Amino acid sequence: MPVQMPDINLVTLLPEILIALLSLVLLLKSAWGDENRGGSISAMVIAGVAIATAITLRGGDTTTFGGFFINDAFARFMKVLMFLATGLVLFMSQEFMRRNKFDGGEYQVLTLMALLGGLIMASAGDFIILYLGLELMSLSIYVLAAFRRDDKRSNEAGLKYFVLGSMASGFLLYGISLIYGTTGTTLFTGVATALQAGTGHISPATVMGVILVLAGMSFKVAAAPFHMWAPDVYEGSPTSVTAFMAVLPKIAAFAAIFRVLLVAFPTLHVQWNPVLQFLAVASLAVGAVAAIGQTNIKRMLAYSSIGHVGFILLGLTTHNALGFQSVLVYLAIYIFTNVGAFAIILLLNREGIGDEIDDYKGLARQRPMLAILMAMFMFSMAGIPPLAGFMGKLYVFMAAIEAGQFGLAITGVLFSAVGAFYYLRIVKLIYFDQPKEGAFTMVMDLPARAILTVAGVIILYWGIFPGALLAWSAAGVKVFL
Amino acid sequence: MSLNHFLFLSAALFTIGVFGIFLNRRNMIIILMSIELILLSVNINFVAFSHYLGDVTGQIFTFFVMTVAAAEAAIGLAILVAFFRNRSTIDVEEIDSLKG
Amino acid sequence: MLSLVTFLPLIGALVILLACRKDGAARYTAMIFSLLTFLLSLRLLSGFNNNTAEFQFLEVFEWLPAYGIAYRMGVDGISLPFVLLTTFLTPICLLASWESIKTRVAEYMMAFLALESFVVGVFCALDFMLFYVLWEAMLIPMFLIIGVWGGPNRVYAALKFFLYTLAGSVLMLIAILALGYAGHTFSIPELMKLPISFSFQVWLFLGLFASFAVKVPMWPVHTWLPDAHVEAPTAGSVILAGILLKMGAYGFLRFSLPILPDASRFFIPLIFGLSLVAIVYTALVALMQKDLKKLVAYSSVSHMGFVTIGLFTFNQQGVEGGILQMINHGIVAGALFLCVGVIYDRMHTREIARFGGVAHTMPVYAVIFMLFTLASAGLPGTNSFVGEILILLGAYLANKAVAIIAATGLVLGAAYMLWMYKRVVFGQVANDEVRVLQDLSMREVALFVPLIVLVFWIGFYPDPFLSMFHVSVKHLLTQASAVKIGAAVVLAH
Amino acid sequence: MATDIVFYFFSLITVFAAVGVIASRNQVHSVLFLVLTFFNTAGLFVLLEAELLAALLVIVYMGAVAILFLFVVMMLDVQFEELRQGAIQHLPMGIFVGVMILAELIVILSGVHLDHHAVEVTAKVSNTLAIGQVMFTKYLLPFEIASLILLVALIGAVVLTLRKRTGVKRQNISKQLARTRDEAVELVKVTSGEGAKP
Amino acid sequence: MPMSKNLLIILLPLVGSMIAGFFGRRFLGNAVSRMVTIACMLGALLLSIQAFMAIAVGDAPVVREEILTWIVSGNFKVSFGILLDRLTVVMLVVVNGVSTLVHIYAVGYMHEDPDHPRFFSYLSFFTFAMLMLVTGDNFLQLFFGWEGVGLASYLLIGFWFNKESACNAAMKAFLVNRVGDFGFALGIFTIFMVFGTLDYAEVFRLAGAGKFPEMVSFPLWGDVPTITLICLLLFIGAMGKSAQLGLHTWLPDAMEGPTPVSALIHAATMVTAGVFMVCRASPLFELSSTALSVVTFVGATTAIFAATVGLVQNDIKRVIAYSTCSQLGYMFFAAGVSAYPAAMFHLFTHAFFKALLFLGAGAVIHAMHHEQDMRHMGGLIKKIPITYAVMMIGTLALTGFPYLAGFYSKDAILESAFAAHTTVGSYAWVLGMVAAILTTFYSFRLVFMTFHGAPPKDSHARHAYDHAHEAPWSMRLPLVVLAVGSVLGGVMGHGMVGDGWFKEAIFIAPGHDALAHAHHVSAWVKWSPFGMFLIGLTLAWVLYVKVPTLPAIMASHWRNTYQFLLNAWYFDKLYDRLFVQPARRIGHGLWQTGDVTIIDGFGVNGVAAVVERLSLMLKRVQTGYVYHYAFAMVIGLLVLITVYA
Repeated sequence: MPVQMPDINLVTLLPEILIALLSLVLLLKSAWGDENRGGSISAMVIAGVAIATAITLRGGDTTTFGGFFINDAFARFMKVLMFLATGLVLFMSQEFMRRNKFDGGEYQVLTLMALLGGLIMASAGDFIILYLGLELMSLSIYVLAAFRRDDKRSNEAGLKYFVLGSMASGFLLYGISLIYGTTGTTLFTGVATALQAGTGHISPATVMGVILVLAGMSFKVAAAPFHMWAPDVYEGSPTSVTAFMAVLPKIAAFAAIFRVLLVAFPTLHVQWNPVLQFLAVASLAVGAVAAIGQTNIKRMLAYSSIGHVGFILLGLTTHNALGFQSVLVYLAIYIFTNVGAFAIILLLNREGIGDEIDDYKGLARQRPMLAILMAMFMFSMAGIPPLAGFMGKLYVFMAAIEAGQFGLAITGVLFSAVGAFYYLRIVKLIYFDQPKEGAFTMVMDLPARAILTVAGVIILYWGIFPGALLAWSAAGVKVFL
Repeated sequence: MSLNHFLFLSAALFTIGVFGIFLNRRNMIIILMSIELILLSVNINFVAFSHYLGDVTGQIFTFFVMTVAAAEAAIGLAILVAFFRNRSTIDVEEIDSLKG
Repeated sequence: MLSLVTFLPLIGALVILLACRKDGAARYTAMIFSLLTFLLSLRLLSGFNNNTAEFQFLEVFEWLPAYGIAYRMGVDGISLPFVLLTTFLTPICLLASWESIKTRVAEYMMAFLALESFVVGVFCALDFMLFYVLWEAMLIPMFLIIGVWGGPNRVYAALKFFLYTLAGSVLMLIAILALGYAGHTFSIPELMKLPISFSFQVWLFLGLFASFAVKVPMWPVHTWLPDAHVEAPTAGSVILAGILLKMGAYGFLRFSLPILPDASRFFIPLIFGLSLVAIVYTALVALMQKDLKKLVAYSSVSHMGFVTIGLFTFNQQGVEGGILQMINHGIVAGALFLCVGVIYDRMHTREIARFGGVAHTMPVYAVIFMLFTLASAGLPGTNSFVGEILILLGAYLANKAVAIIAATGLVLGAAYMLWMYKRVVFGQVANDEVRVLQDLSMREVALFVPLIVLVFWIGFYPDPFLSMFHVSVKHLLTQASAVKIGAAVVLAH
Repeated sequence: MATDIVFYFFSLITVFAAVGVIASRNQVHSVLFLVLTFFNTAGLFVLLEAELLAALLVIVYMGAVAILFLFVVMMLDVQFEELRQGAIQHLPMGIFVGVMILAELIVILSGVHLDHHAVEVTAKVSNTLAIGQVMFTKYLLPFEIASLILLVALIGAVVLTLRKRTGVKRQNISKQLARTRDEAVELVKVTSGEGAKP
Repeated sequence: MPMSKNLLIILLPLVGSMIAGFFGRRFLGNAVSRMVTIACMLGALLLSIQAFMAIAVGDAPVVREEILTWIVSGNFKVSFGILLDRLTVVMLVVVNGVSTLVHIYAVGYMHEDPDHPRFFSYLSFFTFAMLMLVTGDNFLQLFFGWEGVGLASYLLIGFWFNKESACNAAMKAFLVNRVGDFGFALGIFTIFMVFGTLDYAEVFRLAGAGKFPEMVSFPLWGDVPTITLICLLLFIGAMGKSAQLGLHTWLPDAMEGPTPVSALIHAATMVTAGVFMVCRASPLFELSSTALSVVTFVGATTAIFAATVGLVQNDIKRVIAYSTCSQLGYMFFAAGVSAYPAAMFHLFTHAFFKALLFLGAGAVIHAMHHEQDMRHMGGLIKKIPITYAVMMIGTLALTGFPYLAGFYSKDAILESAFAAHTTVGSYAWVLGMVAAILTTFYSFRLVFMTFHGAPPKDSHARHAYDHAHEAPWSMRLPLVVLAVGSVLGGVMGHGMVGDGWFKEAIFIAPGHDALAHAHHVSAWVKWSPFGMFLIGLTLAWVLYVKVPTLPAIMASHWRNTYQFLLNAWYFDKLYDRLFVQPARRIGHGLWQTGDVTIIDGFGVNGVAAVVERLSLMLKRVQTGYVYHYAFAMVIGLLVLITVYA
């Protein structure tokens, strides 16, 4: 049997290669470099991410490694989101990293590795690639979560995330094995072909495989009932990591869910759609209700993100172009609101203001601009126009209506109304209450200003002029139609 | 000795692994080992399918799963060690400072 | 032109945000912008053609073309009065807050200007989605106004206000989306022509109703109003009673009646029933209030009951009366809240029992307060009389029993207003606090003068106001009495 | 028939050992049971003609992973006697759920038949060769990714556990090698009779 | 907007009112404010006399002017207009005349009160509203004036806002009137519904032509004859305004206001608006015998009811108030038997003598330093003889002493009732007769208790008595003028009851010829009222002059009856129990139970509480234990697999 080389087109992989090389360089630099090197490393990372973004944006639709690795508009959309998320989070957490001695280089390397894993997931055309990308991302983030190794809470967060994440990976793998067994291949397109060939009878094992895969992915996006790690891990992890894991794994996992469901299992739509609906409604409910009782803002944002995941899943269940598009739009907006909110948390963290929601009391009196921005992020998350969050929800609901899913739409809006309560509570604390003596005197540096300005402007701009985003997302989902 | 035999065996291992995670009330290391059991059950699945399908992909997959499992074990144990250094315990019931 | 009227206040807010954060400067900037807006809206009035029911001053820009959503603005005889009312009341509100708002003035002014922008936008919007966006956006500044500058229980009130309205609005959103999807457009004029099957109309109506009823507010979803009113600062109450409540009724006029005529007719008993309950129930409740603002708030619910009855009479008198009564209520209830605010500023209490004999120390105030009390009771010669008589006449023509029960509201309304007035203003000087009260300052008199002028103007010569919407109402009635079920659109799935 | 016996032999021991892993009172026993599980699984792999994987299982898993576990178990000084308490009261629920999982898996898995893929044995090549032929060609990309995963594991383990303790003497080879004469040797003028001063 | 002389009649009082009201306190001062309003009133009076001369005496054509478009909505068109026919001009003279006199009188009466501008402003405003009422050419303008005078009455009763009782009385007056207006408004709506217009001329033309549906449906009643419904609804309004039985309770309380107000509003003008309205709407009332019967019945019953209550009242003004109530009853039953001219005639004469009585009473009160209780009076004849004289004239005119004003008008009414030859007519006649006895009795009781007998004993009243003095000229002049009117009014106005004097202003259906027949009743019928007068006078004389101890003995003997009458048949208590208390209780209940407990408690806050509880539940589920989380995941997976695979 002659050895056959697959088609290898490294240009397709260019951003990934760049990130991998960058991380290796950084690793070497951190091993041999001198003690005080935080600034240059950050600059390198951000420059590298920027270049990778540029390359990604200019890429064309190609596949390589015999369909293992796909670079299409959808992947590019998701990748740009991931680059944005990583870049912004790294950029804004520089001060935090300096303060916590994270700037040795390993932190950035692990972040880049996680990013790389996410990128690979978005482009995966095969279950093996998908699994490896997922593990690359997850393992990096497990370490990041526990990165503050002298902090008990950080350790605990890492441990919990690791144990439950591994178990979820187990589910995923078991599912993949079943899919492989019943279809004879791990290639997405191959699976689809096999399922199409064997029309009529669908093996229950295949369906169970899909459900197990979905469960594993649900863990990564923290959809109920696979969400329970999220609040604990968000709370315990270093804030910069929390900000990172609130965005990156979600984008990557949704990208993967998209591909798996729409490329590999379009024929099983009837089987997996109810599962998605279940996950969506459960997430909406948990996200809206459980957040109310929280006193820690990171925890609250964890529940809030669970709620947002519910909305995104709702968009997916509609199974129409608008719905897919709404997922992309929602994710894009979600990144900026989350980054903005975490930027403020990180900023306040500088003067030792903890993560308790009550610590935000009276922010508006001392820092009106900061308060306006925080209120904007909160109202955006609550889905109040004219902020971007509303547009995200609007598209989800429009898709649901188009799909005739009035019940789901009404459930969604009711939970969004319930959920508005806890966002309002933060606005209330910021605006209605009196600040403590001498609070909020921290210094704003350039990254904080820049990030907040960008996030604020984007939230407002997309809320009023979402046209470009929509067009872009429409191009992104064209692959699946 | 048919495919289903292997599948049942893997199912049993999977169940035992899951069982070990949620029933274990004391020792974190056991939980890590349970995860290894789950991965092992998956491996059995892959290899069995690979054999009966006459397709090598399953074995390749197993190969990667093993790699990842090793990495996972390393990281898991590392986190555990870090945790132990701070808390002087690996008691599962004491890992509850984050909750609510 | 319309966009300018709509967004000029927002520009003002930005100017304050960026340039004039000092208290005094913020006050004057806000005032100048609101007055400019008012003048501009008068230009609107002078350019308005009374003789057509078409939308005028149309502005259409692409927004989200793929889904039939556009930036569409325009006014007809039904929306123009509300635009004017808003631009008219806002300067008065700002003037009313001139001295009573002492903390975070710039933010207050910004919130108010933003509120004005959104509200004017709501009345001008000819695109359902644009309407919804502005409708919701308005919650934010109002939430802050109540919550930051409100009374002791302001947090509860602000949250209640926000969530109550939001819960209603999101259901409306679903209805709007369904409607837009069915019509492939969100253009209101287009949707008015859309044939819709009856059952679909019913569902849409209920969805819209959820939002409008909360906003009006109709019984039994009115309980946010007393709390919001009591806790809001004076100007907040004025704008709340004067304008925000009108948005719900305006919604009925603009959407329910012309777009869903069959369902609207089908639901007449529901609207009438709830309105009647509101009129009688809240009037009785108002009778027993111990807090001045709460009393006026409950009276608002009762008066808005009249309005909703008027709108659903489906005859010219009722609908025109309803519209006019909304304007009237905006003026009178606004003025009453200002009256309450005047003595609240001086005594820092709104408890009726703490007052008494105010007439001795504040004669001018007593006269003005009396005037608005009587206007609220619907005395002939005041504006409310014209509105109420038209509504009741319309209701009588539509359904006698409804008119009769509603008319009891006149008796009860006079009862609680006069009793309140008696306890506050008449009688012996109640205590030393009352004894040292200062009568109205020139600024405060200036607040009331335009309102008084309008009270009598509409009371004696309402023709300019009525003729603004004669044709539009007539057009609306033809739309509302059309049968749309014929060529039904059925939703996909 | 013989293979059947071998299968049942290995699989029974595998299940027994797996139960031992989670049920054993002693952690060291748990690890040893884990080794036993791996070993028997390797046997099953041989039965499935996956010789390379069987070998890897023994070498990598037993040789590295299991020993790593053992190492950590030994390192972390945990009292054995206080383990395994309190699990009993939740056992029924746990068992119920476990049984449910198993039952469902078995019900669903028993429906798996590979009748559409006939088992064909083409040009019998060795298992190792077959894997070797694709590992670095078709599966080059996953292979590279796997290497990164291992790198992450490496970095992670180091980051989490490596401590630069202060006050502990440690060898710094580069420093040793970079030593120059000037810093290593101090020339002291010694006046006779007085000795070298410190 | 044509600025005619006629418009000036209405506007002058308004102008006076506004000048006094807006500028009086700050800029003009008391004296100028008084002067301005009085001057305006005089102007209005002169113009109205001119109009009266032209139309009522000079036979000029009816004047109709449209002033201002008021409300236009669809086919609903109403304007402010002026309609001057004979009915109106009579009212104009009465209103402006009495008003002018009261203005003048008030100069003296209110001397001690510092708040002149306000008072005169109110008085003038009242006059304006009343003029709007009488000159209107459509029902809505009538309603405008109708409520306007209600407002003025409210303001004037509550003029002394220091007094709790005054404020309450004012409120009561307004609210009870509102109840009447409620019916009135419905009546107007029905008119519009039936005729499509509110213009008098148009409505009456259509009604006369029979161009209206025979029956209309009405809630709870089903189909009702159209005109009957309209008339009854309108009449409810009249009952409120004219204090007829059932809606009369505000009038006695209204005596809390300054006495000139009582004279103007609660005797001469406002309370007669109901009568005026019935006469004005005669073309409608004539079409419904049912309505007429009701009017008669209510009028007659009120006449006797108020008279019985008047017997035992001790407050001098209350006696006159009940008397007014009773006399209004007379007017109504006159109208009810289609003797509208007689009703108008009585309205005319009543304005003189009742205003006189009130102003006289005011003079007494003024003399006695605001003492109103007759039990604390007596023997005043020596102190204030002129007042006594005019009061006597007024009393005689009221009681129907021959050839004084009341004699003519009351006789005309009673004769019409007799001549109606209907059951209700006879009922009215009998009750009217009895009421005549009672009227004489309580009127003379008032005179005797106040002026005759011994001076009061207790020190406070004695002190007042000692310092009692005649009123100043400003008060005396109106008294004298009114006294002259009370004497001559009957003779002068007798023409009104002549055949068709009111021309087209009043329509009397063929066959409804009670008034025509009244001129031909037998002599005993004509003279029996005088007999009643004698009986009443004798009784009063016996009880209050001859044997002054007797009333007390009778009161204690028939204790229940006495209390029943003293408390005005317990109407106030009944209403309090029936409406006021329940309304407050229900209001409180709805608020606390409905809003706070049910809607907010279960609904709004209830939902919030449930959500919060759920949230706490989820919080408890989130134990922090890894195995719990794992267990949740497994359960979730199990559910998914079980349900969906």
